[in-house]
Amino acid sequence: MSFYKPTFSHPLLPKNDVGYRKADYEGAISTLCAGCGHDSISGSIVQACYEMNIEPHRLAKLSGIGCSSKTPTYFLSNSHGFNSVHGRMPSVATGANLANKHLIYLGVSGDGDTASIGMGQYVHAIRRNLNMTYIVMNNGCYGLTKGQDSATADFGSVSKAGSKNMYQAIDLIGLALELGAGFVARSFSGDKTQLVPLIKAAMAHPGFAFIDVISPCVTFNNNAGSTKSYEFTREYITATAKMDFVPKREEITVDYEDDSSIEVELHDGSSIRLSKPVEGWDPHDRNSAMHKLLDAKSKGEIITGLIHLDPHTQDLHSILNTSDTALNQLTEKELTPSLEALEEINQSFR
Amino acid sequence: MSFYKPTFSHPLLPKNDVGYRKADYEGAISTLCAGCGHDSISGSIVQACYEMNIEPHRLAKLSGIGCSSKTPTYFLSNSHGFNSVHGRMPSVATGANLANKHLIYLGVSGDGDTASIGMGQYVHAIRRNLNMTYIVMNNGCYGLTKGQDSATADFGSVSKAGSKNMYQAIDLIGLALELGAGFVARSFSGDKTQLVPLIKAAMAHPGFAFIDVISPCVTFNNNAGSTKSYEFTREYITATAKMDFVPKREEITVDYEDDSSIEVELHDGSSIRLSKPVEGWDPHDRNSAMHKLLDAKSKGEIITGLIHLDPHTQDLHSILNTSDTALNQLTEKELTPSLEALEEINQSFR
Amino acid sequence: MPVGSGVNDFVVRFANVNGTGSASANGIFAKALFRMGLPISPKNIFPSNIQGLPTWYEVRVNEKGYLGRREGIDLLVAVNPQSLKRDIASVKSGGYLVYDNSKKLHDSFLREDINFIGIPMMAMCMEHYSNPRQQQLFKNVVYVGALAALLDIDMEVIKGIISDQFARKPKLIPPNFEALDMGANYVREHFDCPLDIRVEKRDKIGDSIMVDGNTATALGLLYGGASVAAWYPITPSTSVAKAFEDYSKKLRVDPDTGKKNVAIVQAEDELAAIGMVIGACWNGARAFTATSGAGVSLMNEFIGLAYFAEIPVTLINVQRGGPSTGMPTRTQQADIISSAYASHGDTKHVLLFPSTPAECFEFGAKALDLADRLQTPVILMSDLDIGMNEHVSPPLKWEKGKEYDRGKVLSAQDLEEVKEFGRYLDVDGDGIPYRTYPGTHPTKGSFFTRGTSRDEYARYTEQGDAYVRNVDRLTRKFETAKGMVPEPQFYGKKNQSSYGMLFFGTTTYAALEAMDLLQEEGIAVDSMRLRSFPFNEEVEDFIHQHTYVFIVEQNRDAQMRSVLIQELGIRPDKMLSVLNYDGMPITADKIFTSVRQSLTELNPKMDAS
Amino acid sequence: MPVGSGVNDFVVRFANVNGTGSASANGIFAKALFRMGLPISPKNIFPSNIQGLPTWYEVRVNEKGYLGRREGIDLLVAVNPQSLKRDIASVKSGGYLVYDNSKKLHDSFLREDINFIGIPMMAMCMEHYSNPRQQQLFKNVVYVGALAALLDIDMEVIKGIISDQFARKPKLIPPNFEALDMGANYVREHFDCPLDIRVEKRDKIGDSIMVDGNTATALGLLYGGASVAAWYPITPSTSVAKAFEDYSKKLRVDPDTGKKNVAIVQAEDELAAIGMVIGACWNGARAFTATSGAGVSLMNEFIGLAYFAEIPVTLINVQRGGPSTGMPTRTQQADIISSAYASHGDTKHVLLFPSTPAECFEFGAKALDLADRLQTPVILMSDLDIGMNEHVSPPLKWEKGKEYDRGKVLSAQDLEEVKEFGRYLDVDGDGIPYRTYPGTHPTKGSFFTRGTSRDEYARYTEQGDAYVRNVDRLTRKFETAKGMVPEPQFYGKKNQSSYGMLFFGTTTYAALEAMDLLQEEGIAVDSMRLRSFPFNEEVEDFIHQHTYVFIVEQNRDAQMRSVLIQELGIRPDKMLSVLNYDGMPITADKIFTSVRQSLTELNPKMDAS
Ligand SMILES: Cc1ncc(C[n+]2csc(CCOP(=O)(O)OP(=O)(O)O)c2C)c(N)n1
Ligand SMILES: Cc1ncc(C[n+]2csc(CCOP(=O)(O)OP(=O)(O)O)c2C)c(N)n1
Ligand code: SF4
Ligand code: SF4
Ligand SMILES: [Mg+2]
Ligand SMILES: [Mg+2]
Repeated sequence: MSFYKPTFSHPLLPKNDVGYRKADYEGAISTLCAGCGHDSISGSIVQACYEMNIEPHRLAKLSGIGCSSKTPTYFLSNSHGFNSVHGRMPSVATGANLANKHLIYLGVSGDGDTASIGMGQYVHAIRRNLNMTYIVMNNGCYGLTKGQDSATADFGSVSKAGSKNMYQAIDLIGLALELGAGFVARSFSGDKTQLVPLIKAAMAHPGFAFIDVISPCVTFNNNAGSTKSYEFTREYITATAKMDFVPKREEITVDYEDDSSIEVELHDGSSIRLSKPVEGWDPHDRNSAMHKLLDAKSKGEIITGLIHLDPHTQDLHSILNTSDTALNQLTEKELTPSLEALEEINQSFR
Repeated sequence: MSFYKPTFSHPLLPKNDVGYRKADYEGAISTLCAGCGHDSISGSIVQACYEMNIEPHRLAKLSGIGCSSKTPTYFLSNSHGFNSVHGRMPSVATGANLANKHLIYLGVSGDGDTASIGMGQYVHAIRRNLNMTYIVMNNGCYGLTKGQDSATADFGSVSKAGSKNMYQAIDLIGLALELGAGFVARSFSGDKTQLVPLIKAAMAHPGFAFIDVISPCVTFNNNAGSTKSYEFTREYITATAKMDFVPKREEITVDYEDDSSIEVELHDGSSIRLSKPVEGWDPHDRNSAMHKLLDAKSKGEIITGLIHLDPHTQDLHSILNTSDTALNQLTEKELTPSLEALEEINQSFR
Repeated sequence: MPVGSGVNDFVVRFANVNGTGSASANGIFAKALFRMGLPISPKNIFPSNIQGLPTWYEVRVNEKGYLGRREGIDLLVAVNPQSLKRDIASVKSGGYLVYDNSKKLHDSFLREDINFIGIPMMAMCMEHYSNPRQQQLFKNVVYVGALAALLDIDMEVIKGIISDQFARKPKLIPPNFEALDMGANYVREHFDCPLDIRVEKRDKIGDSIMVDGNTATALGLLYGGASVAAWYPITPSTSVAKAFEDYSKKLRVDPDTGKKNVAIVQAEDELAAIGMVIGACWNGARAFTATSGAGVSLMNEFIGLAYFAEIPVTLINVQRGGPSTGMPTRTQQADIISSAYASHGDTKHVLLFPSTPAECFEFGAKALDLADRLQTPVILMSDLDIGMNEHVSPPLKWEKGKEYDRGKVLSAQDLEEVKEFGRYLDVDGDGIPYRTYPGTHPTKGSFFTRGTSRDEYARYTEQGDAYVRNVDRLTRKFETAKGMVPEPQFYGKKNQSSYGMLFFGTTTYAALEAMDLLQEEGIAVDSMRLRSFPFNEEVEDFIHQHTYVFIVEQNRDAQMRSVLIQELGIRPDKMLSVLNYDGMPITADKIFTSVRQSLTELNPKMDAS
Repeated sequence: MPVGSGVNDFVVRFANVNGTGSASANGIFAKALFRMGLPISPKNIFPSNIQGLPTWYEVRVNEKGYLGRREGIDLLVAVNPQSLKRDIASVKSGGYLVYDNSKKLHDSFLREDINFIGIPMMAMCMEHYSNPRQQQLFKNVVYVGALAALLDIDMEVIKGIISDQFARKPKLIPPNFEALDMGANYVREHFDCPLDIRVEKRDKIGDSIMVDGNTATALGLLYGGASVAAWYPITPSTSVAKAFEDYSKKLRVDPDTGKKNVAIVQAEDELAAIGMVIGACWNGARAFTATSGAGVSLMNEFIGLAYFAEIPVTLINVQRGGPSTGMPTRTQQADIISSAYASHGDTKHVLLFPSTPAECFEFGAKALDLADRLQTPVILMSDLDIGMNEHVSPPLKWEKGKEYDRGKVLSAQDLEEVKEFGRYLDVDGDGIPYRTYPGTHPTKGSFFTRGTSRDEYARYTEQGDAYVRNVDRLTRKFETAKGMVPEPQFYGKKNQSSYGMLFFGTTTYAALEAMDLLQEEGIAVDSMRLRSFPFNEEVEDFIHQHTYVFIVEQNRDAQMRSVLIQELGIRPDKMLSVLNYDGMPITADKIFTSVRQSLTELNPKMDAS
């Protein structure tokens, strides 16, 4: 059952530039376990959309199947949502995006949904540079089916039942980089200050933006020995840089905390400011991102934050050179060729 | 139709150590196009098996669907073969391998079969470190369905019809490295001297061994502008090293061509000798392999030969700790628990 | 003014919150009645979520041995505020509500026509136990104790069960006992116990066991010799693989080497799972996969390959509410057409329909034999009700020295002796060809397996006549299957009436009870339980011997009826449907009323039989 | 002693090697007869490979307009040594063999009862053309020239076709003409031309066109307003997507911006393809995918989602020989059950059965309308025969000013006005709910789409009653569909006989011819061509009005018969099957004989009707 909150929100709460209150971005009451990392991520999504001044109906939220994939019910109840089938969110998002290039597409998936059954679609959504934000709520297990190891479970990670995972983990970030994704980031459900600006930047990025968010499963994978627990994550987490998202128009007044910080201008004029970047890392340079990832792994660190960003990629619509009008807005006038054309065609068959 | 060659082969032709002549490793007459790269690869497979002294019936050959996947009919007619369904060879090979750990498993696939519909199974076969040799006959197109671009077609490569491919290519080698495959190599159908020892080494490797073989489609993708044509490949090909496979027992008499050459001992005592390795590359070091791959790409080179080798990985059977006897050899004796056990079980349900 | 249905015949329902440990307490309650020699049927009615949502556990006690679900709750244990209002409304007039009165009930919740039994469960636990988790857990034990007193359950039996369960953690036994007594004592002090609905020891169980079908299926596969299992998690089939793995840890370890005589792989999805099974069976192992509707849909292409290339496959389909993701935690029998004819082109598959855990065990092993013998996919059609709920069942039986039927497989020796080997030659005229495993013989018996058309010697061909010979042989093989699959079961004397009732799987319990209800009304109906597809002759005969046949099934589109009509060429107008598809197991009442209904329509004078 | 069937009534077969450019020459031959006003039916019989294997092209000429395949080859053009022996054997006694005698025929190949027409094709070309590729290509043109003389084809017509074809490469025209004349002159010198089998100009074609069904389907989708196409290559459906793309390049480009009013994506597999279609249709575009059996099997899970979540989907299923990879280059109608009931759980899908290219065009657009109107998957059931072979057909027609039926979609305006919006409310009682596209209205009309059970307001629920209301509405919706799908077509006067014949799709040609053959034997049979599923009332009436109904279909298991019986509750014994499933299109003879056969069995006295 979905339980609906009274949408009434206190009139005195502030509205954003497009006239919505934060409550307008919330969803039904979550039915996830108390303390589930996924709920915090939902919170960050609400926060980001509110701050980004997104009109809820201009965003479409899609997901697969899993506890993570349930979350779209728990945020943005004024947006159309689509809880598709297990592992197939990317293809449904692709079709939706093709039909209307003018909406914002937010895809939510789980590590089982993406790294196992959904691997093929994940890889090919990246290859097509689909303009969407793709968030994996990564808990290293199959929550909804009661905690089996997923393909992102680290080698040696101990399950609640006490068994050691003997398979190598699939690193979705590493894959995204190898496949040439234009926006690649990792975060932690417990780190809103990092996650919110990442989500905003991802939505501003005009192409495939991937965020792998470590999101502990308190019920099945938060035990000692698990490498996806709150405790383990907090202990080994490290960031590429402190990141701020600076929307377009907003004047840059804040003065740099240190001269090493990097400013990345995005397509729509907004920008990302990265202060205190780890050295030897250049967000623009895919190879340096790969190296950072590799040596973080070798050090046993979980590197988070923006990993790689190429603001100038060509998304699927520009590859296909589709009309500026959304395809779902076209009518007989644009779509049905003339009767003359048909007569010519018939003639060519005689 | 499969056309069967007279298996009669001249009695004077030499036999290998296990008593087979080269002809015993051949298959039905190929029905592929004259000049198809795939046929040359079949030839290399025949040569490798003959030289490796493999008893044909101790090898199982599996494939998906495609011109490439047809080739198992054209080699090793004394081996059991399985032409499964499109993109699913890895799962069928996994099951076959689980049933009998004592056979050699040779999987053949195409770039469409593996990089598109088969992506998920390819990734997970690597993750499980399935003990098999996995050869992709990579022509950058869908040969059997008349030449559509595949996911390995390079950005900008021009099809026979004259259209430019606007999607980023998926590099199966890059993926294999990212996913931690223990044996990763690339070759060219036209380069038997390199391919034959690679196949031998791959079969000797006790884990997942991947060989991406560029194999031009003469009918649909051998035109000017194609980056998978014979001409283009020959022009931009470069090798990590000259490689020899030295079977176990065989004494090493050949003296090193140069002191830089590297000797890699394999699990079964056989070894690989790499002479004139490109500098800055260490086959044991995954990262150095990744770098080599990246800068070859940036230079527009097609790097071939052994790319990475870790002889000491744990294959699926050792992960699962299965019995030394092949599972398909077990009988009621080992498989059916006692009646006493059953009575205990019943009791536990009362 | 207590009502209820009296001694050893009532329904108790527990309304809990998912993830609060109530399951184990409720299980203890059920087990206790079982150990008192009473036939019971527990049903778990749970949400598709992990924690925090309403979940119900229902136990029907019935001395006569009716194990189907029954509507009407005699006593409800309400410990979930979320669903309290609905729960109270669900109690049958004159029934009882046991609830936690630590907080006072809102007046609007009160009902005149039922009896409220308030117990300060939380309060008691707060004062008795320090840590919150314990407080929550023992609250469940408290109400079990209370029920013991209210329903006159033998406290020693309950304590025995607890002692068994905590044998490894004896420290936990005393506090559990205390909780039990707290509950019992409280109700003894405040209400007159026992109630009019109560239990009395009987000996109605004999050597029966109480177990869920998935565990039994897993054990059948284990005893049947499955050595490779590939699966992907999905409710309600997950516990088949889980049980197979758990028991394998004990029963499939080589005592000398400590190595495993089994390989279990959690696949990346269902396509891979069945692909692995196909590969393993092609290579001579016995293998299975377990899934539910969505998984079977994904396996469609591979199922067609196994059918056409003739590779044994054992597929466990634990059906749930469809279509699509549907009602993942509810039960249906709605995958019959999609399983019987799975995959494109002309295909038909062998189906088995177990109705008790004992039969799940038997058919689990049988499926492996049939798959090997027929070299084709065999689908065991279980469902959520039998798969995940515990059922009273005859014990699991394995015939001493029983051998597997590995079917027509040629050894190296055989290959030396046979004049000629053709993988798809119909040597015996039964449509079943001979096969060889890879690696059998250095020079003889190798062949090429493919999903494309081929001749008798496994050579690819596009010749229409060769194709026709091959698929006609497959039809012949399916005919042969009719004589090998489990025959139907009949109840009572055969052919007493011109009306027949046909049912299968989990509708059996309710159907048998309905027969008696009809009998009481003077309506005689013969009954047959279908156990497999293709339908063997007895099924055909039964239908022909009756003027009208009622087909009881749990789907919207009367799928089994359709398959019967088209496969046996039955006149549709004699086939009457009794359907239930709301996700809950069908009740005898529902069958009874709908049968009587159609009978009155058929002959208004209501002269049945 | 020439025999053959005389003027404007014969079958010519070309035996070529795949990949040698014979296709275009053979096409010219067929086109020439067509332009001479003669009804013809060309069939391509090709291998599942790209180059080097035997491939055949068969053209039946029939002045009466019978366009089905006919057994018996009157003249065979043999240019493939590989298959020569079999080809010679296939010629009907008294028929002709045109062959390349550059090399002498082996005596063992000779036959007394047919006429050998040897032409030194290769020799001629060697001496006339320098480069090998040309030598090979023009060899094909040489035999076309020879046929022109032998069959009395108007050489001007042929040259006209060539001139049209090489309009853009005029240099190629003269050498082609030379080749033609070489062939013609040679046979004129060495044999007396024309033969007894020959053609005469007629006016039997009117404004008909000659085109393959896949091209027509693609054009129907283009005119019908499909703006998103997602597909994965598979024979025989690939040319649907290919044609859609080719025509889009001309007809879907914005003249001002040069941008495309269409998005076409080659997906990574069929699951992704239909997923994209579902996403696009959910978001308000008209989208389709085209595939064949294996693809439909892979789409099973998604098809169930679209059915249950009520999302329009247009799916083109170009059927080929199954099961599994089966006979990828042969034709069948064997996906009827697997398409009608695709996916697990209770599901039913709308099917359309076109029988001419004109109807492929009409139904291509119709499918998009029905999908939007019914908010469910609509499957256009084409097959390899109609899809990939050229057929003489009425021209493609589009009604001026025709508007799309976008179904029940609420605009922002509507949302302002409606009292209440519930995605799954049955407002109109026809079972079809209203929907909104994402982005329509800032505060109204948003809803959540899912494959799980839900209430009328698209809220997730596990309540059995809500589930039942929902799936019963889906049943109602399917009832509504009966009134919307294309009605059957009848031929000749209705109800002349107690025998009816029912057929659909590509069996139509042969069926109509068979009707005449039966008529000639004094056997009157009424006929109906089925055009859609669910079956509308006329279908039901037709069956009820006849004592026996013959169902002609191209599959082993009489799938359409099964669906008719179970959906309409027909007595199976009155439904007689005429089956053909060897991968070749059925012939009138086959239907004729099997009908007469069963009639004699039915009433030995053979008093038909
Ligand atoms: C085709 C199919 N197979 C299996 C399932 C069962 N299933 C539901 S959720 C899930 C995995 C969820 O794991 P993940 O994506 O990591 O989400 P989480 O619950 O961990 O957030 C599975 C296997 C399904 N719904 N559909
Ligand atoms: C499920 C399914 N979809 C599509 C096809 C059609 N098909 C046959 S081969 C092929 C692609 C072959 O490409 P590749 O694997 O690169 O092999 P190649 O022919 O290029 O060697 C496709 C799409 C199929 N057989 N099965
Ligand atoms: S099971 Fe795990 S992932 Fe699912 S809701 Fe509970 S905590 Fe979250
Ligand atoms: S089409 Fe291409 S890949 Fe296929 S056989 Fe011919 S050359 Fe080889
Ligand atoms: Mg997870
Ligand atoms: Mg290819």
